[in-house]
Amino acid sequence: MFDNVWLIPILPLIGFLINGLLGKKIKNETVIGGIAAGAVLGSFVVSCMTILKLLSLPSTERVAEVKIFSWITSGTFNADVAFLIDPLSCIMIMIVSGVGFLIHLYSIGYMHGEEGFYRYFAYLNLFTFSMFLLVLGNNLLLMFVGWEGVGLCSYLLIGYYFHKKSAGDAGKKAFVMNRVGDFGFLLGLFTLFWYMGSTHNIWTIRFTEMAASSHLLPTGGIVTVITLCFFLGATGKSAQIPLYTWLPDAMEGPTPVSALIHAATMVTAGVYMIARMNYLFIRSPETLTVIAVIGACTALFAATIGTAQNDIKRVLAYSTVSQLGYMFLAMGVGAFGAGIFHLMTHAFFKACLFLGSGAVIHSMHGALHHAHSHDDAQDMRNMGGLKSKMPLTFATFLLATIAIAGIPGFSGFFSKDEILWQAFSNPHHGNLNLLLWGMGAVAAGLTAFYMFRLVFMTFFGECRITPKAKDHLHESPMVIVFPLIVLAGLSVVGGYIGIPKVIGEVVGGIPNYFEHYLSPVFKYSEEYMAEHASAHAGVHNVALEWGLMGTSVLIALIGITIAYTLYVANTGIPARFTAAFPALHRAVYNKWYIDELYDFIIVNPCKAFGQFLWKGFDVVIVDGAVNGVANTVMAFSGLFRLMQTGLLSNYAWSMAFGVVVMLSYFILK
Amino acid sequence: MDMISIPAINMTPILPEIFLSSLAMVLLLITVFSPGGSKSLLGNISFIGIAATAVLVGSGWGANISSFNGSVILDNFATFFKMVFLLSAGLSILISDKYMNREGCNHGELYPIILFTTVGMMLMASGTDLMVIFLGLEVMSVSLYVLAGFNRNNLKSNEAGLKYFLLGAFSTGFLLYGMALIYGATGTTRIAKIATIIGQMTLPSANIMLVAGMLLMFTGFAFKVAAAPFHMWTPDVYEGAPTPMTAFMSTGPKAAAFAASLRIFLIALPTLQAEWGQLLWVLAVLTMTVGNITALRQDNIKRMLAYSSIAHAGYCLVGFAAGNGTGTAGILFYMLSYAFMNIGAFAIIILVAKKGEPNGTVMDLAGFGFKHPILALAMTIFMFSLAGVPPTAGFIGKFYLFSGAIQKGYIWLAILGVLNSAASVYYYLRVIVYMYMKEPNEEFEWTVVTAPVALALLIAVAGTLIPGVVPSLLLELAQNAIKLI
Amino acid sequence: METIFFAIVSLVAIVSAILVVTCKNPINSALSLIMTFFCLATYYVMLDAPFMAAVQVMVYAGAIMVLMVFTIMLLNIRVDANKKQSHSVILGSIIGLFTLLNTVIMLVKSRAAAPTGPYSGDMIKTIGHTELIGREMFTNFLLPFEITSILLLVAIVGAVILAKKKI
Amino acid sequence: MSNILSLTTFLPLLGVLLLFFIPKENKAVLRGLTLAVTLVTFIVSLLILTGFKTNAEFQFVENVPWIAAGPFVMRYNIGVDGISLWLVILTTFIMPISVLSTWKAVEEKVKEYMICLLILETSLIGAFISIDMFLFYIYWELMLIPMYFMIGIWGGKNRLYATVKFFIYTMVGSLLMLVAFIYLYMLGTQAGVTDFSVLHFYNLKIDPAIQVWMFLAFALAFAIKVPMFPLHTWLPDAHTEAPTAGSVILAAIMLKMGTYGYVRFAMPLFPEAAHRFAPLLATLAVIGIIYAALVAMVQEDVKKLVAYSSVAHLGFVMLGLFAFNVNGMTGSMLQMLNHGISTGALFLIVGFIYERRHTRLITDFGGLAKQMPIFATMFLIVTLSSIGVPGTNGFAGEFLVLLGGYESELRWWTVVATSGVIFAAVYMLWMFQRVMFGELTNPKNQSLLDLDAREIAIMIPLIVLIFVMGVYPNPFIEKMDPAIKKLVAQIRPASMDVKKIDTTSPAAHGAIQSQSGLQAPAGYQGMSGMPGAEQPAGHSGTNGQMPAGHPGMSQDGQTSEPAINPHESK
Amino acid sequence: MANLNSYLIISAILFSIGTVGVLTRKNAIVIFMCIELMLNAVNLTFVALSRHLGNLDGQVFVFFIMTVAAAEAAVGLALMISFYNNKESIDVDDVHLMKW
Repeated sequence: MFDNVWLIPILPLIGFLINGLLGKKIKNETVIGGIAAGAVLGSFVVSCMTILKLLSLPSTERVAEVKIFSWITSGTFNADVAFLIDPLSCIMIMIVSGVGFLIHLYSIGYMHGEEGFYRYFAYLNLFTFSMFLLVLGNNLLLMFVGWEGVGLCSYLLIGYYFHKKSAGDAGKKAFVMNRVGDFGFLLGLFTLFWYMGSTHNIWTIRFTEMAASSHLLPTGGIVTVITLCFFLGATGKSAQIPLYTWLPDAMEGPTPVSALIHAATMVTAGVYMIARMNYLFIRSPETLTVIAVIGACTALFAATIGTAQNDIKRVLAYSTVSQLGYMFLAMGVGAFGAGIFHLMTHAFFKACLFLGSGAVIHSMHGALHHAHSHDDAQDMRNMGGLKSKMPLTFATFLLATIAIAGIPGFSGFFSKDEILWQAFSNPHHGNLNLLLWGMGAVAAGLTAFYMFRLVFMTFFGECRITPKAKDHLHESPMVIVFPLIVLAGLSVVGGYIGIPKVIGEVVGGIPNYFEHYLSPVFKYSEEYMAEHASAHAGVHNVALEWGLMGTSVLIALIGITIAYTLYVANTGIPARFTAAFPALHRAVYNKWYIDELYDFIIVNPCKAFGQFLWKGFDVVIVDGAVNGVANTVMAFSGLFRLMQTGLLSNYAWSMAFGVVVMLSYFILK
Repeated sequence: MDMISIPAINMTPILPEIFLSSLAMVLLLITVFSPGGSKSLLGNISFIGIAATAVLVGSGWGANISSFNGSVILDNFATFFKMVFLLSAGLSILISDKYMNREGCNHGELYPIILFTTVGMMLMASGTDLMVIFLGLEVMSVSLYVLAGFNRNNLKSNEAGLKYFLLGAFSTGFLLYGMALIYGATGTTRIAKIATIIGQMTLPSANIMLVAGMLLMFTGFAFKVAAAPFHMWTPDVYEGAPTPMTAFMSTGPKAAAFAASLRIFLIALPTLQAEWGQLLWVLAVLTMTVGNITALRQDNIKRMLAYSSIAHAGYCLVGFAAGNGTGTAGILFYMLSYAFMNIGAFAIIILVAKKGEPNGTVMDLAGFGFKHPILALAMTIFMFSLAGVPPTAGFIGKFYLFSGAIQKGYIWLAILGVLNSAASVYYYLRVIVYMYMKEPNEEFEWTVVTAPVALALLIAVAGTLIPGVVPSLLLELAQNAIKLI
Repeated sequence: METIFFAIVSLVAIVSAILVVTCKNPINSALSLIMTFFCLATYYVMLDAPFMAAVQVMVYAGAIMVLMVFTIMLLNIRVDANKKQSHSVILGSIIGLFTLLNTVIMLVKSRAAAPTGPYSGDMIKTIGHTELIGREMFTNFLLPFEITSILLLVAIVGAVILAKKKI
Repeated sequence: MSNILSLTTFLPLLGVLLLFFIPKENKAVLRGLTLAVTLVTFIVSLLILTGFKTNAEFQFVENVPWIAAGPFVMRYNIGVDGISLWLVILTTFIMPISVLSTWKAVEEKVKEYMICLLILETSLIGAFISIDMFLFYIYWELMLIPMYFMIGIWGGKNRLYATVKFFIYTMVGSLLMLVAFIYLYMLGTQAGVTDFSVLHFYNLKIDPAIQVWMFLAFALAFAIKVPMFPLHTWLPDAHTEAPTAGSVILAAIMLKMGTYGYVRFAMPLFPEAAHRFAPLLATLAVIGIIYAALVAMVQEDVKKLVAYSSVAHLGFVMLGLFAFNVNGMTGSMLQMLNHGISTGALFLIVGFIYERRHTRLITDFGGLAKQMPIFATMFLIVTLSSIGVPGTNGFAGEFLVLLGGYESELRWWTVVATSGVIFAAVYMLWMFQRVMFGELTNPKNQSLLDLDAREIAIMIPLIVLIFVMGVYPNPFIEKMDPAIKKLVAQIRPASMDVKKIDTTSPAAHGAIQSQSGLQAPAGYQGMSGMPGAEQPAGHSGTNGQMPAGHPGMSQDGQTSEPAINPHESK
Repeated sequence: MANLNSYLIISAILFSIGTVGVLTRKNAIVIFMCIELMLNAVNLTFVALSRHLGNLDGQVFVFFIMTVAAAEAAVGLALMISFYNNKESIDVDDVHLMKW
């Protein structure tokens, strides 16, 4: 049925191998880029065929596993290299291959002339491959392979400009933070495997088997432990509190990388993972609360930081963190479908935003380079008035911004609103719901604010770079612009496949296709909720839903208005504001000093402790003990040696002494 | 007054001794009548003589003949040890000529005296009467005093001789007093009879005279094997004595003392094993520890090997303390392999040294390894064997010694033994470190490896390596030898 | 009577033995030692071993001691250098005392084997000590006797090698 | 074909003989010959691999009399099973690489060097294939000698200290083990054991109180070799001073000797004691993982860092072993191979830059990636493999170890150990970053040449293996699986009925005869009573394979559940 | 007649005095004389025991001990002479070239 699904990951892998091994010899950028993009395009095509095939099946039968080979078999443990085809993985491969292809395409233009062009595409292909493994893997371990693989590629791509120390640092930070998450992931895996095995003799890490036997799991208790562990993994990968700090730093990588990895795909892996194992998470209300709270906090917290950043990519990075927070909020409130929906729309508009910013930076960089200026090409304070120079870029960027701001009619509106409504109405968190909704709504307002701040600072007003450089600003080539257009289009229309029920009913009975499509994946959760429905009654009030929707739109509009006021109409206010609250601004600008805090409480103590263990413990105590024994023996040697005086009387004395002692012992005993 | 009729005597057991003594006397005559004659010829003759004696001794394997009214016996035990003595003497003779020529004291009397020493040792091994053992010991000792002081123009040699003599005589006093007490307690000096009489005692360990006699007598042997605290003479004497004689002294006489004491303790005093086991336990630990620990800081190789020789006596005492088949067979095997490896090591020292041995320290070996790779390889093998690293004879020997102790239940003794063995690795390795891993201070003069020395080295290397890899034959011989006791 | 005689001899023996140890002049020590040897010879007579007494006088007092005195003369040794050696004397004496104590306790506590041999005092007197010793030596102890020949030979050769002016 | 194991073992020794006849000036011939010998050995060893049948038995068994004297019977008894098979292959595989690795670095005393290498190979292979414990001990000690020379002669500045420390440290442990060996044999003879073959001793039911002591002796010796915290300090010294090939062999193979010792001897011989000490050893292993990682993090010398990383990796191996279940053991065995390959490769990498720059201080480097892209790529792959990134070999082993650990009683230990995956990333990547990334500031580094053909040729097989074992570890697991299952079955039942019989210390001066705890196992007696079982065990390929029921044959006749069942938590 | 133990105790006393002499005196010849004293004490023990036991083995042994003493005297004095030739002393405290 899905026999050729293996092509999806394998094609990028082949691309990686060709470019990685022979790229240096090929040299021709078109060929290299073509191979890489072609590979992903191939995957996209196969993905399309796959999803079509899937859709052709009745919804209850939309699950299939394709085993490639047996991977690790040991004792009780078995993990195959096998792919799981179901609505969730299909939607993911569509996003990965589709957005991925566009970004590959974009990269050909963006990375033009870079040293190590082949390396870049090799990594990118490797990333795509890993991402496919992650979403297609039919068991936790294979997912983990992809999970680590994307982390690795992220590391490689962040550190692409390895001669910059900051790039290397950022890469390492990303990898290590991900590793902290992996620690949780592994523990979750172990605990789940061990618990299911030891209590029910079901030794499995296969998703389908786990799902089928999930009814054996208790509510809370061990499941909370398991899910919290997994959630720790997710926070690492998806840059949630407390492990989010790597993501802004990851902007050291080339911009398309940020678009692909740090916006559209990899960072959403945590969300995917939770959705994939929804039947576990639903069984632990505690975990859900934790997820929801952390998601909401992250959404809000990152949004605050986003308001004060001047680096165009950093704003987007914090925006990503914030949006990921939304997705986790969705997960936390049990709105798995909504979360995935937001994942998808976010992939569209955030990719578009990043690519658009990339186009801006690219253009700025070229201009500054021509003008021999050393100004930062990414600093928004150097930009301004670009809309005339780069109209297409501006247009697409604006569309995506509107989408992310949650203006009705655009994709972001549908997904975000669904999440907010669920946050308010879900049956899991009781009184917390209002708070969650409030935080989400405020974050939405902040999002609208900082996104429009970005747009205004970048595209509106006076151009703030040197006039000489200004002349060199120009619209990007088609290979760059084309993906922007496609993504902008998707940002606009992407939301219509998942129109919320209330709106759908009004508009004319349009069903929520997306929810319907995904429902088999969440079957077990729904069954569980159905069983426990009496205990947890959610809120169902159409009027309220409309009201909340209006509120959030209003908040977004307020945010936009403020942004307009501050950055277009009355540009002096921000400076005055900063002057009025310097501490607050400094704190926000410096990202609440979280990095420094981490350095202070974790990194530096670790290093100091390492130093102590080495110089203090290893050398002094352990080796000291070893050498101490040796030295003691040597000292005795010196002592014994001195007893050998060379004097005959002493020797005789020793003999006589020996005799006397021996005799005394045996005679007097 | 009737004539004393000398009883009919089976001379077979002492044929080798007679042969060797006769040879020694012939050699003496040769030296007396041709004082300027070739000394190496004498050496060669005595080596051949020793080889012939070895054949003679070897042909007696399996026999069990007692003679001279029970004062001497030919058994496998004696045969095995005699082989060790002959080996020790033979190898020492091979390496003597070069050394004695260099030191200018190549007197022809050397070889007869070595042969007489060997006769003394052989008598110790085969004697079954305290008197025979005592006289054998004295023949050996007196000869050794001479040998130690043989380089009479060298003050060190004089000192060595004098020290050895005075302390040796002192220990003889204890030995004799012990024998006297045993005689008093049992009424006889024949080992077999002593055994019988003690066997009839109800509680031999309560017989204080017997126990004291045993202790005092053991003191005498302990002195010869250089067991602590009777070991103090060893480093000085070994350092001062002419090197080939040190090689000889450290192997043959030590084995002889073990032979005699093994025979006495295992045949005559097995009922007192609780006592002497305890005693030897302590002495073994003391000896190993003192020997090894002191050796760690020795720069002079001869002195270092002297301390090492103390330590090896300690290892053998471990087997002795166990007193069972495995341990005692281990002693036999060990003494044999020790003769190979130790004399081999001394042979190398002789080759390295200059006249008067001004360069007798470990440091003087720096760079030796790559100047004379074959000699250094041989030295390396000896050192590893002394350290007890497989696959050398030294390892197998230690294995059996410690096995004996473990079999007996002396686990701690074995543990202390192996710890000592581990410590000893340091100073043996130090030799290797200097040979291979340090740059030479000065150019080596090319030492001429004379044919006898080469032969000695060849035998020593073979004797160290082959039993290390295929020890079965020798071990079986040792087992057989010990069975008859 | 015999006891008194024994006591006197013992006294002389011990005193002269102590003198051996304490005399500064080696010659005096040697002469004291000879005195002790004579006492021992007396004991041997008392113990019905006249042959041993004779040998004692001849070999020890006659041969060995003469050799020693010769050597002392030859090496022209007079008095022990007057070194402070009190500590070694004290230590030595302590060790000696302990040895004595141990031995005496041992001897007091232990009993020698019961007389087994055929040689009673009467028998020795009738047959003659020398003959009996001779018998023993040439029958039971022939081998040790022969070994002494080697021993003496070695001693001669060794002494020559070590001490002869020119070889 | 029947004595292919001996052939593999002694081919290198044959090479030594050949080398003796080649003048030492003829360096190229010396190197070429050595390489040829090691390659031939490798090829021959592949025959073992192809001929190996996937079952739990020892295969290619050769069993001929060797020493028989006194109470001891030692036989030249060798064979491979699934556990030793891969270690043998690993040895023969690493050897040609080591020879190549110091092709240029060792210019002096080439002949001696090559001789050392070849003797080392013989002793390593020999130790892995020995069934006879005495034979094993001989090889175990023998391997110290060439390594001692390699470090001492061709090593760095502080080589003497390092080599003597290495030698004596190891010696102390192994000598204590020797005592236990002998004691064990003495116990065995009481129960009718006829020779030193380790298989006989598996079936002894030894008094747990005595087991404790013997296990301690074995464990100490092996722990030193592994090395486990806190007995590890010889390792950084030895590694830093050793020449590249020495480090490679030391890390890749010799350290495995320690863990192999646990698998083959310490654990199955003394299962009750192993269980009793599992928490202690697991604690040490886990401390080792974290401790070594922290110490590695702050190292200034690349080689020392890699050395400490070895300590951490072997901590994982130890943890897996003491999980006492199939997953953990399999993981450990895989991890042993993986560590051999990745750490070996890391040392090679360090060797490459050391040959170029004669320094290993991290601060002397930086930005090398620009100058040496091939090197950078390979370094990165190896680094990732060392970190245990999925897709590389390091992952499967580590994962199974942790999984096994988690299934066992050592759950909390495993949780802590799992955090080691974070630290591994920290110190390895940090080092990698400081060496390879950043500005190429040091002028001395600006003229560095990238890897040459020889160096690439060395690395390629390793890198291929890194991926092959990472992507498709199953063939490796399959071969060892039956043996591991059998092993687990041997160890596990003991845990079910740990009895405290009496607590007399074996150190008491009582002779062995008086030890009461020893009972001839039912299985053993039953077998010798059977007419068909007259032949001394240890003669054929099926030797030592005690009646299948053995695992369950605890003294009260209770049968245990099938061996493959996971370790139940209690 | 004095009993066996008197002889034995006398000999023990003599033996101890000899030991003390060996331990305290520095002149090699005197030390050797003290050793001779010890040997003589042993001889006395042997003869007394021999008389007590009624067998002559002990006396034969004494005979051999005397021979040995003579042999030792010859060799020992020769050693002293050769030492004296080189060192002009027979004080054992001067025998200290080799130590430690």
